[in-house]
Amino acid sequence: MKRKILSLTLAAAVAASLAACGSSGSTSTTTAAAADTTAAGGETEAAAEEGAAETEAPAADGATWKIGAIGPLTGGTAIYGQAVVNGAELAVNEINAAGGINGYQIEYNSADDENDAEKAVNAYNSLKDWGMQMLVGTTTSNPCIAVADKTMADNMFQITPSGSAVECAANPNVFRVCFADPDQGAASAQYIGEHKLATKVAVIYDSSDVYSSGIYTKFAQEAENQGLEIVAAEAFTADSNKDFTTQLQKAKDAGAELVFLPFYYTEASLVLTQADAMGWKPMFFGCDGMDGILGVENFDTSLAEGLMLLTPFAADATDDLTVSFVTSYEEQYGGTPNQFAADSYDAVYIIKAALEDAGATPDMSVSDLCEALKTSMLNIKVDGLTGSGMTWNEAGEPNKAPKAVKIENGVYTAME
Amino acid sequence: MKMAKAKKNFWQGSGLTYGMVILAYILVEIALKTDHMSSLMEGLLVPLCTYSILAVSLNLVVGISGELSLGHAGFMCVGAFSGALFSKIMKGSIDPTVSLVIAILIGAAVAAVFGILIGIPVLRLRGDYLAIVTLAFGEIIKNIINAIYLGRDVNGFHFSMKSEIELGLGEGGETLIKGAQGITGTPQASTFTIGVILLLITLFIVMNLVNSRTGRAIMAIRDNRIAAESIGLNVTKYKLLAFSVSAALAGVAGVLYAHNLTTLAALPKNFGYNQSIMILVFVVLGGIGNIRGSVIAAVVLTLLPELLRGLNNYRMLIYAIVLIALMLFNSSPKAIEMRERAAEWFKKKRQAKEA
Amino acid sequence: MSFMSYLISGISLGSVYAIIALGYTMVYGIAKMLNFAHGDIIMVGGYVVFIVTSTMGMSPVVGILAAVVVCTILGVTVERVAYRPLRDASPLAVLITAIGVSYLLQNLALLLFGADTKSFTSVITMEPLKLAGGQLLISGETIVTILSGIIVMIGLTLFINKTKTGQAMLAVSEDRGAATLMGINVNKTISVTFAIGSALAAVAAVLYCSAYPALTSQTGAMPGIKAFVAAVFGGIGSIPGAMIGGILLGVIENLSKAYISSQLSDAIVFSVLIIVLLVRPTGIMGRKISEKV
Amino acid sequence: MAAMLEVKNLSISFGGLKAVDGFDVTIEKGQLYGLIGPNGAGKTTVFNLLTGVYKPDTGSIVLDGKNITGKKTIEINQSGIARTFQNIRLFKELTVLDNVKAGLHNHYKYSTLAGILRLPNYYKAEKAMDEKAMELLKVFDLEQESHYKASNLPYGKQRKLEIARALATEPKLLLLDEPAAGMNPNETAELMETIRFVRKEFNMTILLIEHDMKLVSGICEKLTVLNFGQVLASGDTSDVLNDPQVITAYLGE
Repeated sequence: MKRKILSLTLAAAVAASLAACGSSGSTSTTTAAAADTTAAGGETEAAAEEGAAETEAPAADGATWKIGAIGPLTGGTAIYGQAVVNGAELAVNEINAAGGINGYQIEYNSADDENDAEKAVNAYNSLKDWGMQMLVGTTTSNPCIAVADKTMADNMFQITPSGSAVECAANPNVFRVCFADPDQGAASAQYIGEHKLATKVAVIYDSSDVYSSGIYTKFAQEAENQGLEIVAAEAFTADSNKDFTTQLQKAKDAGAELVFLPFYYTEASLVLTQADAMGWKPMFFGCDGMDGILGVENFDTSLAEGLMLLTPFAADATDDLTVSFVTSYEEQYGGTPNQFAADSYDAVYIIKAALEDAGATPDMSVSDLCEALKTSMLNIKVDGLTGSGMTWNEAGEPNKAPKAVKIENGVYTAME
Repeated sequence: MKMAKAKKNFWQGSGLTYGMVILAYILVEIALKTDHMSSLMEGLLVPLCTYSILAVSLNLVVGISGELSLGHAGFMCVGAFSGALFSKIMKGSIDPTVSLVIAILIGAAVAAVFGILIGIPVLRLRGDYLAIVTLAFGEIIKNIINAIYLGRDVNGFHFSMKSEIELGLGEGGETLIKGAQGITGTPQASTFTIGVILLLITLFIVMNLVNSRTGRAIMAIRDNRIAAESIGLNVTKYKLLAFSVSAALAGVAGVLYAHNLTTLAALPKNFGYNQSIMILVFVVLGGIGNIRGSVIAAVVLTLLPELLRGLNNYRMLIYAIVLIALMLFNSSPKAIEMRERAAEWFKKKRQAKEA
Repeated sequence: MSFMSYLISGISLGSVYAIIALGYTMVYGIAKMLNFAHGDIIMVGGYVVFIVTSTMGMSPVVGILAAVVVCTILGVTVERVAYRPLRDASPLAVLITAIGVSYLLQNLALLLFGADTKSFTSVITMEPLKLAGGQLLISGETIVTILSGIIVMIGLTLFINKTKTGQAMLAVSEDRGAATLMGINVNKTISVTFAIGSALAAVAAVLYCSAYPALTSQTGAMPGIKAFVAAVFGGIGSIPGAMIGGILLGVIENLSKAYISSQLSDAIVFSVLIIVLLVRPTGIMGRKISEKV
Repeated sequence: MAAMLEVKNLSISFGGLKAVDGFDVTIEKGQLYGLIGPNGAGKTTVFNLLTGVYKPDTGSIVLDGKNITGKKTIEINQSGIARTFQNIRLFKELTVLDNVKAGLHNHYKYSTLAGILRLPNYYKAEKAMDEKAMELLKVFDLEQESHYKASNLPYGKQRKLEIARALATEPKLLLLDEPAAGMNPNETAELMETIRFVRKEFNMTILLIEHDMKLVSGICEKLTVLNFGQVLASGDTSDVLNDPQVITAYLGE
């Protein structure tokens, strides 16, 4: 009896959910179809009824661009996904206020992938149902590779702000704003070698993270060419990322002069704190993931004094673009933006530049838009937060120069 | 008369379960053919099969064999990686569907071997201790897979537990498993039809196993180990059998999972203890030992967070609340009593109407 | 010398696991449930201290008191709302509900406090202890954590053995049915257990966040699991066992990082756990339970 | 007549306490033998030693000429000893029929694979098992309840089902641990009949532990009295029950 009731309740729930899917399914397909052919006013309103986080109402004449963003909005990596979603939204709002792209407003929507490949595909599909034409995402590498395959099948234009694994941008329809992992690893080793910062180097990296282990691999290869000796290469994992004293102790015992930290600033703030507690003061060198360390609420920035990092973006930069971005970001979302926010902010502007170059209009099909954008991406040159005069090659890789900065007196200072 | 009774039993038992799955399959195919399905739902079809298989197979251990296992995702992980590795090596040389079938067999076999290897020492433990040890095994598998580098060049295979550089691949070498990044570029051969077939096979295996001499022995051991021994049932053998069949089926689900995405990495989200617990949630909510319930719960709870996407930031919060509420509604003695009273009331009302 | 420093950092890490495990093992021993949400109560405690000290600028003492109060109320409320209705249901049902509570707390914290990492200011101002002419450093946090662990351990043992409530807890943990017959209010006793367990979680939060000051909504998840492992290691339900289990776990983790492989340290820790349980199926200090035939 | 069970000098101690000390017993084929003694005398421990739940410290157990000392429980069952338990141990979630069929497990075999694939020998074996199990249930007047969940049976019937399950394993020697515990006089009388019938029908040798003196004196031919782990008296039922030592042990000094 008990079981029967249980199955009945569940069956009812299934029926209800299937019914719900059925109805939402049918509306979505119509909107998707509309986006494919002609986006008449009525249908876009139907899309608006889908009721997700749209920031702009459709333009008066009806046609709008539909840009979606994907990233982990919940779970342990939410910090990066939220930055991407916020950065893109900020750019969309600015562009809409300034009259849109080619005279058309942008509609913007975002979806959560929980840093999981399967959920990322779900997120992508839900945005597709909403009528997305271009994708800014995904934020992290593994989900990005999974989604890149789906966008290729649909021939949808995708630009990932921060998916840094090589495979993320392997498909012809995918472009990238950030550096690829190997480039960062190699560039870091070159910088350290060329500027003779140290000869004995230790690396601490996250072996359970694609980004971190990818950079480490290339760094280690390039270090050999640069005459650097890696005296200690110590890993940690997402499951034990609190205590770094052992790794630091080993690096110290091995006589390292410089410690390379190719991972994100949350863990880095702990590494710096623990090194300080040990009374050890080597040079620390980080990558773009390190940017944001000064923005950690309540962090004792004196611990980061002397920290060097190779990053395309620095929230403390004084150029007008960065200042206005940082100010409005802080106003709207609170907290200092990190490089993820900057990358996705740039991504939207890159789409804008490419759409303008192609002279595209929102009534083009997703596939036509993708083809047009693929060509235009090779023509455009964008001055963004994460690089000036950025250009792209056919492989989807950006051509931009990383900036080396050093933290002095609690602020970023450009290094040569 | 006896035949009629058997037939009735079939339609109330396993037949209803198969029927439910086949009906769902037909409805979905119609929706697909007539373009009445959203991309989101379409993308969810294979995962729904994957999680149903996982839930049914875990139910064999938790419900039928009565052992609390928190490492089911570990077996899924092993199956996924072995199957995906095979398909990746064979990519381009044989038909993707044939490759998938072989990959499924490999995944099942490797997961079963792990099931036996882990089961032999572990099944001596009881209750929560067994739970923690299976959890530990799941985490060990995840941790080790994250450290595996495997490459191939003209000289054959190269293996390292440290980094890609140590593989020392020659010209034209290819990294097959790349540590944390796992396997990239698995052919996407999983389809809904294959998923449903695998689910039906899983149901066939599990339900027939349960209703056989072996299943009776497994359940007898679950109900009373000492009495089972006293009538000559080999406790270790049957526990191990349930455990390894369950592991093999989880391996199958893993292969299906791996061939649905181009990238396969052992992350906490997909192969960590959280995933194991999620599968356990399906089993518990669907009813411990209730195979059909496992399928229904897996489908409902996989769809739920996706259908809640419209809630944006509140999505996972609402999901958590629904989960707690469902548990309270389904399992609390008070709620059960209330439900039974409500059922009584309806029954009386209906009788009154009929009268 | 480096061995000593690895050992010391292992003990530091282990002492944090130990103090979390104390709360875990207590709730498990008496309520007989794996409270997967225990780690998240620690996370809540961390945020409370952070808000009181950093955002509101009050003294750490106020922060700690506030955390104890909030966590206690939270623990008791969760028990009342989510666990008590399932008291007579299958233990698995309670386990799943605890997972639900864990998700709920994590996502609530994410919504309330955002995803950004907060840097926790250590509330411990003690100078590090220098040994062997400054070669070995034992941080103030470690010393305070170990001392607190010992105090909590002794306090709990005394409380359970010497007070009426403690005796009631023992009775409930031995046999809930018999305890009811003896006139013990089981619901009240379990509420008290959760209150104490959650207050201990608040203390653990302060010490944990002082030692590892990066605070996010996920802060409690992994230490929760590790403390659970530590509690099992030591023999679940055993108070000294939790302390020993926690410290051993930390030491094994750090020594395997130092001497075997930093990549595989998780696997090694879990392997040791499995070996210990195979040799001693109820943990290091656990009582041997044999079924009466 | 040859001895069915020959036990010599059986001892076990738990933490220094001698629970069973130098226990001897010889049971002839077809005998109905009683083991009695005050609470805590070590009767159930003897059963646990005989069935391999515990390993004896010293002594030997020979069943029907075969030494089974120190063997595992399942081996002992396969050698021919089946038992019931003082605190009933049924497979609660299984049906009455399946409880008995579980007992038939080692006598009607087909492979797991045959079971999954529903090969012909599955149907054949299952049918034979059903028939055999129903036969046994009929003996214990349980055929009406064959599809009940075991835990839903009334207490007296649960005891009977446990005996039926034990018999299903086709033992040579049946050990009954307080079969009449918790039964009313009517039920006890009925049980006595059943035990007698079982002995006759299956030509069974039975060793039973019992407190109910009426039952013991009514059906047992021979008795052994255990006190503080040691044999106090042994012999024909009437002799033993009149032994002054036994009376003292039972009534206290």
